[in-house]
Amino acid sequence: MTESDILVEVRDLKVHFPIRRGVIFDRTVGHVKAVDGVDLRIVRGRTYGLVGESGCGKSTLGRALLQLIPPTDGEVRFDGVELTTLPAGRLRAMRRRMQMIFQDPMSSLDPRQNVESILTEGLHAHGIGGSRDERRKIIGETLDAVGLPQWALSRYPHEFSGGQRQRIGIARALVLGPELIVADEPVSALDVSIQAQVVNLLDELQDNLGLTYLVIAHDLAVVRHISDTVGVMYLGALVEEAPSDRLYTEPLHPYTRALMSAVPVPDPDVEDRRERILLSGDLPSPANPPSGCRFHTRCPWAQPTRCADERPVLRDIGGSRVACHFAEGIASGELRPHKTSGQVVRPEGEGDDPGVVSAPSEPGSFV
Amino acid sequence: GCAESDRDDEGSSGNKKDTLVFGVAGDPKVLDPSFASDGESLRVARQVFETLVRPEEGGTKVSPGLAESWTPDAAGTTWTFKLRSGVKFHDGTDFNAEAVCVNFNRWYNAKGLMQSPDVTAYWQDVMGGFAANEDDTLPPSLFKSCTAKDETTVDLAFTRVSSKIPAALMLPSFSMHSPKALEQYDASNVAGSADDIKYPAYATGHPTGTGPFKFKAWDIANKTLTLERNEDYAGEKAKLKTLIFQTISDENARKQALRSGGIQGYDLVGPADVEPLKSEGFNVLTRPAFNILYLAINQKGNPKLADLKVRQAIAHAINRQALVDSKLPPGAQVAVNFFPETVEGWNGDVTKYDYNVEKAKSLLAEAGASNLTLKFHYPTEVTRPYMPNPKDLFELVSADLQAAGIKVEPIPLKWSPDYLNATTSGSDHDLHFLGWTGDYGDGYNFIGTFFDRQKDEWGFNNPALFEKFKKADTTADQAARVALYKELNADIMNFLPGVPISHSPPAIVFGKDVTGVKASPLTDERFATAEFKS
Amino acid sequence: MFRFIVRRLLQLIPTLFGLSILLFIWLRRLPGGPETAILGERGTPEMRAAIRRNLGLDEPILIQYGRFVRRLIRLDLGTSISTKREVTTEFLQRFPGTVELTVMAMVIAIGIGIPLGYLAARRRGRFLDHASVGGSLIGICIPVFFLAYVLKAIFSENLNWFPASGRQDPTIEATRITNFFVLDGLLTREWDAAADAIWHLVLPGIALASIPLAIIVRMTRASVLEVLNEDFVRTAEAKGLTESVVRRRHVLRNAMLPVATSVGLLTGGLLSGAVLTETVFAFSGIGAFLADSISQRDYPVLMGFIMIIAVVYVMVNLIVDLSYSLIDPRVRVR
Amino acid sequence: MTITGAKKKEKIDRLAEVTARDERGVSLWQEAFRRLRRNPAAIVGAAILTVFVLVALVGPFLVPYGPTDTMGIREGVIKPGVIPGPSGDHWFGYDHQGRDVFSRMIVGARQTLLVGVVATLIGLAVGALIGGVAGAAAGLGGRWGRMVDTVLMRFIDMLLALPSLLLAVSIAALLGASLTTVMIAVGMVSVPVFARLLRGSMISQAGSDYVLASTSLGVKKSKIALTHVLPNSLAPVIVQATLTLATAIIEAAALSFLGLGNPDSAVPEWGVMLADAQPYLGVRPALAIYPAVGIIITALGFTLLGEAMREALDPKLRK
Amino acid sequence: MALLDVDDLSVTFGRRGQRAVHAVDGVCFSVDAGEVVGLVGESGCGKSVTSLAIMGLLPKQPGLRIGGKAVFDGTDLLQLDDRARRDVRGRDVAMIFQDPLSSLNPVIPIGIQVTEVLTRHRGMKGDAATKEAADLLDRVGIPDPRRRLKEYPHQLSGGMRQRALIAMAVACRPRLLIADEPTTALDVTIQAQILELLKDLVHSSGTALVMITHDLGVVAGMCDTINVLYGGRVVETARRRPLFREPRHPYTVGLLSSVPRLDAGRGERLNPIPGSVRDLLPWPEGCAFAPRCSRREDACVGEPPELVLTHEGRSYRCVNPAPVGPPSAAARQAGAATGAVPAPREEEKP
Ligand SMILES: Nc1ncnc2c1ncn2[C@@H]1O[C@H](COP(=O)(O)OP(=O)(O)OP(=O)(O)O)[C@@H](O)[C@H]1O
Ligand SMILES: Nc1ncnc2c1ncn2[C@@H]1O[C@H](COP(=O)(O)OP(=O)(O)OP(=O)(O)O)[C@@H](O)[C@H]1O
Ligand SMILES: [Mg+2]
Ligand SMILES: [Mg+2]
Ligand code: NI
Repeated sequence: MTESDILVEVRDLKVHFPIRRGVIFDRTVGHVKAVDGVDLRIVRGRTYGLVGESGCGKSTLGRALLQLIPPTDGEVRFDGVELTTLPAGRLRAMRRRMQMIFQDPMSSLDPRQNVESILTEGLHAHGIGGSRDERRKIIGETLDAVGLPQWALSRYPHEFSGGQRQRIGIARALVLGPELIVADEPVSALDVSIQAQVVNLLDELQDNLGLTYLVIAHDLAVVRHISDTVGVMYLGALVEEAPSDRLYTEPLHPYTRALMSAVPVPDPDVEDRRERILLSGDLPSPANPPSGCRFHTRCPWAQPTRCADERPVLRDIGGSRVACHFAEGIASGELRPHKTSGQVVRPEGEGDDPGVVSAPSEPGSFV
Repeated sequence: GCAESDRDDEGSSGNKKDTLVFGVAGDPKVLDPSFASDGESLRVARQVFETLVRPEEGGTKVSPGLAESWTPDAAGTTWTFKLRSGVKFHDGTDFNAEAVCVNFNRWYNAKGLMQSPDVTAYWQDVMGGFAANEDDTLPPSLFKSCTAKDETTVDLAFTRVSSKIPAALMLPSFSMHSPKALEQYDASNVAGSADDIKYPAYATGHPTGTGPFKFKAWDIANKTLTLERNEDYAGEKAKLKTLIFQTISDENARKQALRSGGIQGYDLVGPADVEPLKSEGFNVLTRPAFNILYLAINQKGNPKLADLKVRQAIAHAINRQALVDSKLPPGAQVAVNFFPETVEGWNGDVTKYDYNVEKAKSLLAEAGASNLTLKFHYPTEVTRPYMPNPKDLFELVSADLQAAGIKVEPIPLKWSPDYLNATTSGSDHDLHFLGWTGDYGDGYNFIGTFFDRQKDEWGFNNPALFEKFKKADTTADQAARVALYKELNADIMNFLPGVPISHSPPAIVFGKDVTGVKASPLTDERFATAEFKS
Repeated sequence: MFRFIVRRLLQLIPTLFGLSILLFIWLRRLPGGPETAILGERGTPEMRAAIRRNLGLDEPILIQYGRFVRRLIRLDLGTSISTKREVTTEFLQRFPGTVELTVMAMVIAIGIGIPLGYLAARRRGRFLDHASVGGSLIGICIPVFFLAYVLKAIFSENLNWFPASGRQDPTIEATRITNFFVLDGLLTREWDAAADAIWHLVLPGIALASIPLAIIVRMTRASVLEVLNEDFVRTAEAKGLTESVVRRRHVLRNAMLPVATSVGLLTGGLLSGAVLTETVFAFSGIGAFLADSISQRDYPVLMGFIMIIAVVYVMVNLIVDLSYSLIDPRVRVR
Repeated sequence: MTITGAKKKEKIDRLAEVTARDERGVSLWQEAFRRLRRNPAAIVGAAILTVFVLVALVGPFLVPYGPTDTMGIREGVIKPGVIPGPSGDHWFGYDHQGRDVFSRMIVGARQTLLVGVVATLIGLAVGALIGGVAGAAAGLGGRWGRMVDTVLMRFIDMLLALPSLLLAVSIAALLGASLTTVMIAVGMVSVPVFARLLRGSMISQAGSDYVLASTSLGVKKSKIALTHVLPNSLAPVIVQATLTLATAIIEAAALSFLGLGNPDSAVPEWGVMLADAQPYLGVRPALAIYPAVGIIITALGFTLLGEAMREALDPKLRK
Repeated sequence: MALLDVDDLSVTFGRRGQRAVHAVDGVCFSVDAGEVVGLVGESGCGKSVTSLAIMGLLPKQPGLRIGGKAVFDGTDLLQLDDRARRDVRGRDVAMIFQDPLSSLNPVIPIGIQVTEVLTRHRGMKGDAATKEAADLLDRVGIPDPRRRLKEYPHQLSGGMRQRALIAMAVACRPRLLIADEPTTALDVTIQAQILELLKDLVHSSGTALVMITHDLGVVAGMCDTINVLYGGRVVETARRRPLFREPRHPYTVGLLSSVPRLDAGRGERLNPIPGSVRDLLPWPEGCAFAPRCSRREDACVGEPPELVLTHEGRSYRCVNPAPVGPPSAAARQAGAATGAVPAPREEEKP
């Protein structure tokens, strides 16, 4: 694997959302550490899968990678170009090479735009396709590629089924001929049968066009199915990164193990045989993450030493990268899990909107 | 059960008999009439205070008030007043010559903010300035001194002869106050700064006069002012025990209040309501018309208007009779002079301008003004005694003018202050309505006010006319003065600075069972004589 | 919570400051001035000039504004040009009337609007629904002053049930403490005075309530319909709760959230003076007085009243926000 | 029920391509319009307004008498306290100036419509401009954007804190009473409503995924604001505009009541007619009732249509 | 006699001017005491409507028609009047919903929401009710229940909210619990907790559970009998193992082969069902699944296929069912061969 094979390199990426409050002027009183020091590399033409619980920072990472959210700290290199310091104009030009697919196919399509204008918008922005015919041709090819009929062009998003909408979203990303596609939960809003269609489509496109994917999902099975490398995130940081098959056969991090054991498999035999590692409690608040190993509050293998005060770094263990002080011990069965009593956390972000109320929609009156 | 109707049912036979609630259009501004210029303050003052001379009941002639008689000296500058004896102020102080001088000296010696024109408007209007004018623009005072010769004889000396004396002394602003109360409530201490004037306690809550009613309470929050009978009144005591003025600014609201029994009378009755109210059995009193509505023509506005022919054309174009018949209350008259017939000096033998469209057209053609467009100002949101519904009048006059080929650009403005401001200053106005209700029965109060000098309202300069006015004003002999007024009226109607339109008798209405009030052309209705008939 | 209040009050300062500058310039740009209004048709140019000079209106506007601000800092709003009473006094005399009227109108609007809106939602598509929605539409479409005349013609002139104007029968000798007539009547135990004051509030209250009532009916209806479709109502039903518990505890309480907001804002709006209603009913409140003050060009009153109204408006909004956080625990104010 | 094999196949094929008709797509606006057409309230509202607009357009050419013809005065039938009622020649009778009320009502429809529409347009234009700029700035603009937004919104707050009548009256004082003044005054009163509505709507739209999607395509922010955020935020504004048409007509009447209405009697407006009738309520209440009923019915038409549009455009009901 | 017998249940939403929607169309299934029955199917197949119809919770809108029977313990729930139904709901039959946040009243503390069931059906009041509520919360695994009672839904995490909902549902020890996608909104780790909790509750109290889900994995681990729904009808019913081992209906086969599996390798293509759920053939005109079916025959169209009953209570509604034999045996074998059920087995016993 030479340097040129690496399309994306992320180093120590941090995205902290300030929590502002104050009497007159807002002061920053803390940060939601949505992404807190992530290193990863995505190999050209391969798929990197990212899993983790809701709120662990997957989407934020994906968006920060595309510079849709300005990162607080760290580097993002795309094909050798440092994106974080790129001026706005050049960044916009760069966007042609990296695209995004969204989770909710409805809300990510402008309901008042027909498919044609959804697809041409990007072309216009980058000046691709001089004439209308040329653009039509590009769009037509893209529609074919995602398996949508030509008559779709004049139609509006709400006239399509969920699967078709997601195809439109994919087509929108594809028309620009990108090299990297960040897919944020591309299938989680879809029905099982449709989900498979879209997964296959992504696979096919990669084969045909040599795309590089960063696929974000919370469904481990999906991620494992389409990824070459899988990264497991917990509370803003990677806890484990391994080739897809290896992650399944030899999960090293306790969190990965728990995750694996929790995914239901549509096979009664497997289901009956397996033992679940039940984690107690929920994800702690990213505004106030636990000290040391972020997972130690819920970890069945947490040890009295190190775990609570020393933050483990990702380290190589036989082809995987794991952020656990005791990964070897756990793998060999030396250490045994114990029942944890997790603290219960309040969900952050709920009920945070200050009491802003809107005016009634009646104009003033000279009563 | 409801409180209101309960009281109505039983109250009509009991205590309500001697309590009259009278609806007025605005809040009084101040209780000391020395500082008042608004009609509502003066209406209150007329019940609480008395003046040396007063208008005859139901008329405008100067008749005895606190003074039984008055005589000028030979030069006509010093007037001797013989006072009534045995009169007491509400606080028990005696009324005498000394008290008269205290009052006049208080006004004359006004200092500081009391010299502000919005504080002592009527004094300045009548007397000009003060003992020591603090503002250079103030004219010298007409009043010179007051001498108490004995208990009941007082001499008022003036610096020159004036048409205003003694008629102007009927104005409520020259009411007699109790010297003790003036002292006690710091009546002359108009405090604060020029842009932040504060009235003294006397003016806001302790008016003390000799009138048939005593001040009782002023409830700003309820917009009511309550007077009660002065049991020690020197003359015939008031029949009502309590008199309440309640402010109801909306005309319809006043009518509805009267009909529902909430009030037992109100002023400023719409002309359209006179007949209906009468037929419902209410006592509608019509005041003798003591006013004038005119159409002013500003000669500085449109150069064509400086041409007499054009002005004559305008006068001929307007069907004043139709206007009076259809829009003004019964008893209204078309005006021939700029002052009502009841004022001495009225002249029936002046140039008259009958309604004649053809003549108007030909006059315009002669003047080369066939294609005239005139800015016509009229006020909105106001009813004046001489002008009950300006918009309606405007529409009719404007239609008449158009019929004669004069185009009209309507400019409606809010009466206060936009309209007054626009029509009485500057020159950007061609035609407008305005009028006047007389303060007292002297002709100068009408035509003198309008034409005795160059004014922005009219935009003409006629030195001969102005000279004649000066002469009239300073003529001490009543008969000679009246003769001059007659001449002036004829001159004015020849010169035709504007078109006198009408004199309309304002109406005042009382409940079906209220009697005893006589309508006054000067709105000097005396509630002391009002009573409920049983 | 405390911080939130302080913050909102501090935010008020720049708003008020901006408002005062805006107003000051705006008002002085209006043609005509208080002198014309004071003197009426009797004023001579000299008298007018003298008044302008006395009032300092001939000075540069910045100096005038500076004087205003200096006074304001001492919490002195000056005196009215036309009545020569202190602006604060005027306000204290007239605002209570507006408040009473507003309260009456809102009591009527809420008392009828919420039950009616609720019933309309429950009987969606049936007669009551159509009737109340239709009625509320008409309520919005009737010019208030016309409604006021009609009400008075029927209920005062013909039936003589209610007084036609004023805040209290002037023949009643009532003691004034706060100028809230109803409250004063209760405080001084002058029951008939209090009753009479309430009686005087009925017709203007109804006239003024017509628009808020219509808005509340429709909002309640829409809100209840929305809540009826919420999952938690289904949960409550699934628990087998009785209809009345479901209705009170689950439906109405949640449906009231948006209604409460608009009630607050409507109240805030009414508090700035119901000019037409006050005029037509000869009701002493700030609305009609403000309108008068415009035609009098009574600058101190205008400036003072509007600044106070702005503060009141912001306070009402603040209270709405705070109460919102009380009924809805999800909203945290800070 | 048996179907032959070929037919069956055809049927299934058709189903496989259920939506494959060679038709243009139906945009959300068209969808909303379809829903609107099915709503009886909308139909009633539209019917009222159609009649109203027709009368406004052609009525003035058909009226029996001129609206300013004071024939009653000429004929001498108008006296203080006497205004003749309906007759064969004058269906609605004379007014206080001896004019034909029926003709004035018809001609007045046009003015009333004009006042409502122009006032609303003024409010909409100014409000939408302020709200649009603030919304775009707040939603997409970063720190500077927030500042712009704050300034604009403070300004709107100030407008809101001003009693609306004072605003209108002072505008009238500044400009003098005229038709334009009424339009501007009534329009200005609705500015804060439009501004806040559009701003709120734009801010919420600016946070949606499709904006992010366009950003990731490399589209400029200004273009996103204009082509995505704005069109998607318009629905509530359009609904509000329809409802404001109703209130504008009523408020114009209120202004007339205060003597600030259009002074030109050649172009009667219902609000002015209603206000002018006040002194004659005691003589002939019908003079007030005709224009009042006209105003109520027209306002009702706009309100019905507006409410129906609110339902039709409601994203929650979109299916 | 089963605890609940749903017989020919059909629900139609009629709308003015539009074609009626047959959301549920002759659904039959039964539930025995202590049994876990699954209803599986994709979005819009009528799972929720079925459960709501049984509970009598469908919104009362004009044009709604409910047919068939739902006999619970001898009484037809569909025939009960409102009063009687309210008595049954929450006491004998309880239900939990998909979205735990929106299913809880946001402005009322959890405690009140739990105790109101106790008050309604068990007549408990005051301290007794509070205590019982705290016990309930404790039972569903909410730590520090006393304090939680005073908190509002938004102060709890998603898992805790769902536990609270479950606590309310089981407050009266219902004999039948219907869970409509109880874990769809939750993360896998939390889902595992909740499923475990439900299993425990069913086992310990003998409550029958109707488990509604679209996740085949969930039913695989929980249910005794599984009904697969498509287009408002049950297309296949089977006990758990037979269903997964030998799915007969092409739809079931398609579903199983569409699901990416944790134990399948990278790069294996999935076998999706073509088309989308919207491409329905109305049942009266044939098999609704026909337009998407790979085993379609001419016989599939024209008349709706009958439910075919085979041994062990199995049935399917297909004229050309898949042959007996697992759909992707290779994949599963691969998974089984690696033995990769990653959890260490002996150590943990909750
Ligand atoms: N704009 C923002 N401002 C403040 N906090 C944010 C913002 N966006 C995200 N967060 C917070 O950052 C954390 C990570 O969010 P993110 O959306 O990246 O999670 P996720 O892993 O994608 O979750 P999900 O699976 O639910 O999509 C969350 O706690 C979230 O509340
Ligand atoms: N109130 C209603 N009015 C009209 N149609 C309805 C109504 N409720 C549900 N439907 C329709 O009934 C069908 C079945 O809906 P249901 O909610 O039972 O699906 P589901 O299987 O629960 O799907 P999901 O997995 O999305 O929850 C759908 O086509 C839906 O559109
Ligand atoms: Mg996400
Ligand atoms: Mg469902
Ligand atoms: Ni694959």
